[in-house]
Amino acid sequence: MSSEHPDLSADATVASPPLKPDAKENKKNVTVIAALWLVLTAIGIALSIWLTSALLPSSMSTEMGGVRSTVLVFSLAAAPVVAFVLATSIYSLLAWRKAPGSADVPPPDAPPLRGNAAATGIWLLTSSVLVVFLLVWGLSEWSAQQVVQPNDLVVKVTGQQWIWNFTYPDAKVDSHALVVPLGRQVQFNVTSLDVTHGFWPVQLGQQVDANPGLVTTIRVTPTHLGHFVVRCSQLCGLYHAYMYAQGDVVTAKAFEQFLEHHGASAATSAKVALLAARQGGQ
Amino acid sequence: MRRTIGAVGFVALLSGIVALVGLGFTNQTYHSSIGTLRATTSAATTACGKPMVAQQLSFATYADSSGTNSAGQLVHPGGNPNWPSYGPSNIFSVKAHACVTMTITQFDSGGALNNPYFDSIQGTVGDVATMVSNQPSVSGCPSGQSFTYKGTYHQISPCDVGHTFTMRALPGVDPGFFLSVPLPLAGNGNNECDLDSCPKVTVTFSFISGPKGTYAWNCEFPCGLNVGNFGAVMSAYGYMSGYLHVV
Amino acid sequence: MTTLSDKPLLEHTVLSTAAGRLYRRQNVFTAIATGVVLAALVWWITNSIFSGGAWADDMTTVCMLTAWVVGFNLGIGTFNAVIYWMLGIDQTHEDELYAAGVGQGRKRYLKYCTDHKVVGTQYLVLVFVLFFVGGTLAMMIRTQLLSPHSSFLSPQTYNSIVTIHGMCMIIATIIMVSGPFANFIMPIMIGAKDMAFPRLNAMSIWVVISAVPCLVWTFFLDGGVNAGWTTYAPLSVQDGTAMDAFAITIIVFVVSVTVAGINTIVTVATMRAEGMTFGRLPVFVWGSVIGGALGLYAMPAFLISMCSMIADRATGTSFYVASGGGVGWLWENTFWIMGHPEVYVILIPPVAAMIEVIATFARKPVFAYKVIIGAFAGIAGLSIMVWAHHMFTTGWAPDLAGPFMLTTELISIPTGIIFLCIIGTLWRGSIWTRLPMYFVYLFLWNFIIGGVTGIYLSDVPADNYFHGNMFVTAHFHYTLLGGAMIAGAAGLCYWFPKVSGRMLDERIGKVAFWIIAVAFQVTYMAQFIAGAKGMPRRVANYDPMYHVENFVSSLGAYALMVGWMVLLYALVVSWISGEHAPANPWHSKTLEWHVPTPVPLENFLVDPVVTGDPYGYGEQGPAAAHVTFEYDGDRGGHP
Amino acid sequence: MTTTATDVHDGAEHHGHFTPEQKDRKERMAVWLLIGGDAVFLALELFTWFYLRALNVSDGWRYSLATSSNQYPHCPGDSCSPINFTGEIPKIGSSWTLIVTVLALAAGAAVWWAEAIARKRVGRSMLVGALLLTTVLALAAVVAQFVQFQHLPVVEVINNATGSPIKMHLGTIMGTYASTALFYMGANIAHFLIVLLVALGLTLRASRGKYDASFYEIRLGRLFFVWVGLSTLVLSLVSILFA
Repeated sequence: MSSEHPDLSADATVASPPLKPDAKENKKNVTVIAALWLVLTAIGIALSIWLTSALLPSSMSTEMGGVRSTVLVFSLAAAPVVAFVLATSIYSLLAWRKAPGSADVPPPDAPPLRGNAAATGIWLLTSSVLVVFLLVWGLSEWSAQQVVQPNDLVVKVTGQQWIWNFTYPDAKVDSHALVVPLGRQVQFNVTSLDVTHGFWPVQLGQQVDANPGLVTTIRVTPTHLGHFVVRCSQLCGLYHAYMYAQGDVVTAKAFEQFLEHHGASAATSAKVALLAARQGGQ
Repeated sequence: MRRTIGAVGFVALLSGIVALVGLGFTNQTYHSSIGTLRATTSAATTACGKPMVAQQLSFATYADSSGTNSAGQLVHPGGNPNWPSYGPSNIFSVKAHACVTMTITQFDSGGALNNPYFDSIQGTVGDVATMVSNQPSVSGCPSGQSFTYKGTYHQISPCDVGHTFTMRALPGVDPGFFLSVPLPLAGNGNNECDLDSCPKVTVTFSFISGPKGTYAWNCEFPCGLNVGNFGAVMSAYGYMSGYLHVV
Repeated sequence: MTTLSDKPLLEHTVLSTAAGRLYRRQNVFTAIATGVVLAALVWWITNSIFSGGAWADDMTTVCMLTAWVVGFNLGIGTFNAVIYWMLGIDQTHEDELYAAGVGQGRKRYLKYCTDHKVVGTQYLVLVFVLFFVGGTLAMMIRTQLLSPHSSFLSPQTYNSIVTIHGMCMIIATIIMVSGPFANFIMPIMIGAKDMAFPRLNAMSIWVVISAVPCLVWTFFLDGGVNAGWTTYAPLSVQDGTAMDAFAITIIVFVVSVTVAGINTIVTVATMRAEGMTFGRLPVFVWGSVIGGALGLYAMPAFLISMCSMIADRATGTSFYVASGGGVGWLWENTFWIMGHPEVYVILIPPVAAMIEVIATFARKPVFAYKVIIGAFAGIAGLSIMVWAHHMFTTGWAPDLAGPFMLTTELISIPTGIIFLCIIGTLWRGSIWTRLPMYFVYLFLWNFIIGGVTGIYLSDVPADNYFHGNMFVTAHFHYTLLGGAMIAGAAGLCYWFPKVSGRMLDERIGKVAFWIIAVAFQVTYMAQFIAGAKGMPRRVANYDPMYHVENFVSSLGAYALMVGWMVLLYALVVSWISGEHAPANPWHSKTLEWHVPTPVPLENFLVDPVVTGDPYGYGEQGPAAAHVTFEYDGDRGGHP
Repeated sequence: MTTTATDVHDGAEHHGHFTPEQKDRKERMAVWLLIGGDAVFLALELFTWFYLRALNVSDGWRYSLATSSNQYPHCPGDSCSPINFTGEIPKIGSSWTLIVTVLALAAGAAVWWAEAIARKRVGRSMLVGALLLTTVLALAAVVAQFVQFQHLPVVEVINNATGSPIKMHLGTIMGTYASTALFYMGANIAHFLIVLLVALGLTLRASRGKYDASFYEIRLGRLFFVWVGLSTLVLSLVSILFA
């Protein structure tokens, strides 16, 4: 084993690099990167539009419409940022990669650049503007969702291991499938009988946890007829994977029929009352 | 070259270890002692309203899963004397689009449901089942009143439940399918008695099996420990939970 | 220049047979024996005391595992110094040298050894063991998900595997850089002879080693922990005794991280070489300090949540049980008050390590040194105010959605600064594409994707769709595996010659790199797609409409595992039979490259004097050299 | 001065061997950091208290047991309800809490005194005496806290089925107030045990003359003990004022 310290003075003197970067070279770099950036941004924008429409479920409620537009807008805003990072890093590999002197000797040192106030400032400003934009967009979407419409339908959602059931308190009906009318705001009052579940009507674009002893609320306004799935989004034990329910958005008339079909029999209404008392008393 | 062989060997060795661990975990997965319980077929029947292939399936719920049933089968291979279980298997197999008649012999005592929603029968033919017991009645709820076993039923009191047999399809199989049958309590007190002479109630119901695929069933009566009485046996796979394969 | 070859090395000191006292008789085997015996004894006692009580099983498990941890550490020698101190017996210099491993050869790796390089190496091995365990479990998960209705695992086994995979990887990534490199490299970087508290340092590794069996043992208790690594209450209160073992693991781990964090901070504050001002500290040192400080903030929250969990389970309190007034939101709050800073405890040290790699291989000074330190500090500061973004959909305090959206989105500003600094450092550099640099480019690609997908999740309206779905899984694997672990791999390949004394076989390493790079994208892009289409996470079976994505993801995951195995092979085979590394193979300027390889005990034969920051590439003068070695007898050097 | 690394080797600090000044600097910083972490823990303890109190889920903070027999409304009588008792969760007796707090603060004061003795170099026996007092006070705090811990969880209730009073141990059904208070006591005991062990070590070391020359360890002990005293005071105030 050598107990010598490596000789440092050699390193400091071997390389006598160009101390100032070449201005013309710089201009060329900037031009190529800008071109690359534009191309990648265009690809990013195309991808954003295509992926958002191809992957996300079609909108069944105003809220899901909000999810889709938010994802699209955020993707569009992110595309130039991603493109910039990719453009510069790809270009750095293509243009600035240096062959080492020999296998184990590094290439000569590059011109030192310890910072650039303008670049840092522009970067900070740009990212701040983007953040403000994201925040304003998000808050306006979110506050639009908080508006309570008159004449909304209240549905009580009860999660338990490992089944959902839905109660329509006004009609004294309970069901294992969720049926909601088109065009009318629905308020879900969500609770749980045992552990935390996640009430997630997937295509309606909203979710909230079902907590034992508490009632949480979300609202959706269905805009399209059709079928949707209610999932549990919070790991809730053994059969979490099977904790799902079927949902339908139906016309107002069909909804009335649904309530009538389930009938406000004495037994059902007693059960609804019991369940309400059970949840209230817990 | 030597290093290439070394790398391949090394990766093969580690992958072998991973595969062994996988084997261990599959073994840990609960396997019923008699394997899948297959439904027997009888002549076509009209029990389901129209002539169909008829299938029968019988099993039981036991208060004590460490013993053997009257047929001499192990109730549960991982048996636990304090835990109830369905037996002799928790995995069933029936034919698709058949009229399946299930007979469940309930030996266990009972109590109250967490959710009274499960006190009524859903998804069977006519939304009813039939019960037969070797006991005329047991003391039920409200306390002091007795629960009388009576033939065909759609609903029982939510605090006279022994277990429930609640079943739905795995995601993407047969979305609308839902079946839930409350089994009334067979006796009072902690019933460790699993023989035919013990207090028991036999519940029979028919349903039309859906398309091919796997269906998951479990019990919704809180017969475990801890939060919601859904810990321990309720959260341990294979005692109060299982699958129905429709083939 | 004076030669130092006549200077006797500390590790060649011949110690008397009395040196080390109790330490002489202790190693990992006595530790296991003591732990097992004590655990059995306590099991027997507690079992007879609590037998039949309502919470007997939980109480017994908690006491027995505590006894295992205490016994193991008694047996290895963690408490020797404390007991000697209490009795007023001071360690002699010989004792200290023995504890530092003098005269024990390779056996010191199996002992309580205070040498920071031994501790660092032990951490490195532990990290690989944990990654292998976690990776194996990931293979189980992906095998189960190969087909929609697979019954390879029962739902219970699947849930417990999901849980332990998560926690194993979290523990491994928290210590993957702050363990091996903040211990092995960081003290040398600042010119210290060891950490500030070498015994606490040894304690931090052996304590966490004693916790690992508790974590693995959960599989054998009551069918495992079924609540996921987040162990949300009250589901985790419902679980069997495995959850007690899980909680004990975490509590012990908290002790380790706290001790290690204090040690790191004090070392940097008090042990720097002459001339090593704060403005000249390498970025990695800053990263270690900030990571350590953030750990100190986060870990008490982990401690209180796990302690109250044990209280609920083993003594019957009701913090989380609704029928007694408890609420899961309390758990979710304290858990994420720990959980989000913890993400940056994982991320900051590897990224800081990667900055060192970039400066060396771009042959340029770090771009905007002060700005990047500020960015790390800003991330750390903001990260303690963002926890509730994990709880947007819990229904907890909807009015706080706005503020937490703001803080969450603000954190993308300092994170963006890191990208700026990396790009600035690469700008017109002399890019030397050795293996560590490959990982840097992979990091850039992965982390920008991980970052961008994060903004959907930071925004309440979009999070209402993505929460609890595979999109989240893919997102945090992109940031933690594709970001932190890949950055850690860059650091590992960079420091491998110093740690092992051998050069890494880059030919095999590059094969591994390409497998990892491609397989990673396949695995997690497929999960992004499944998530966007609405597949929930942590499910054992799923709707066949997600079959293609999951099938592809599983194949990718297998390839990814093979990639890591090949990298591990490159490391192992190079460590055994690679060519001997020169002291400074990369011609880097930081101090660790200016000590001999293998690094002698106490690192510096003569004290270094720092003359500038370590990034003077392309610059001239004494400041650009970073360091000179002082031969002045006054400073304790050697004439 | 006794033999140190300086004489054995060549003057540089070696494993564990630093000058007392260096050790003081390092260890003081470490203790401050430890206190910082502990302060986060304390803050979260307070958060737990006020959060559960404010949320008061199912009226479960300090509920009267009579109301909770309605838990299973569809099961009248005791057919399926686990709770059929009348009674109320008592508040913590403030006398025990005060005793514990005073003892914890007194331990801090005693070690403060010990530090003053060491600084003025009054003499070894005096120093040992002061440290012994600290140890005894710490021990007393542990014991007092343990006694309170044992006493609190028993509550007297009326069994509605039989009409007779029975003593019950506080458990899951007893609400979050009792849970949090018990947790505070457990945390106090853990802190007092650390203080006790350190105080014992300081006493033994003082009696062996370790602090005749340098006593920075006593100063560090003072720092930590005073912190423990103050955090106990905070917890006590909260548990009395905001029951």
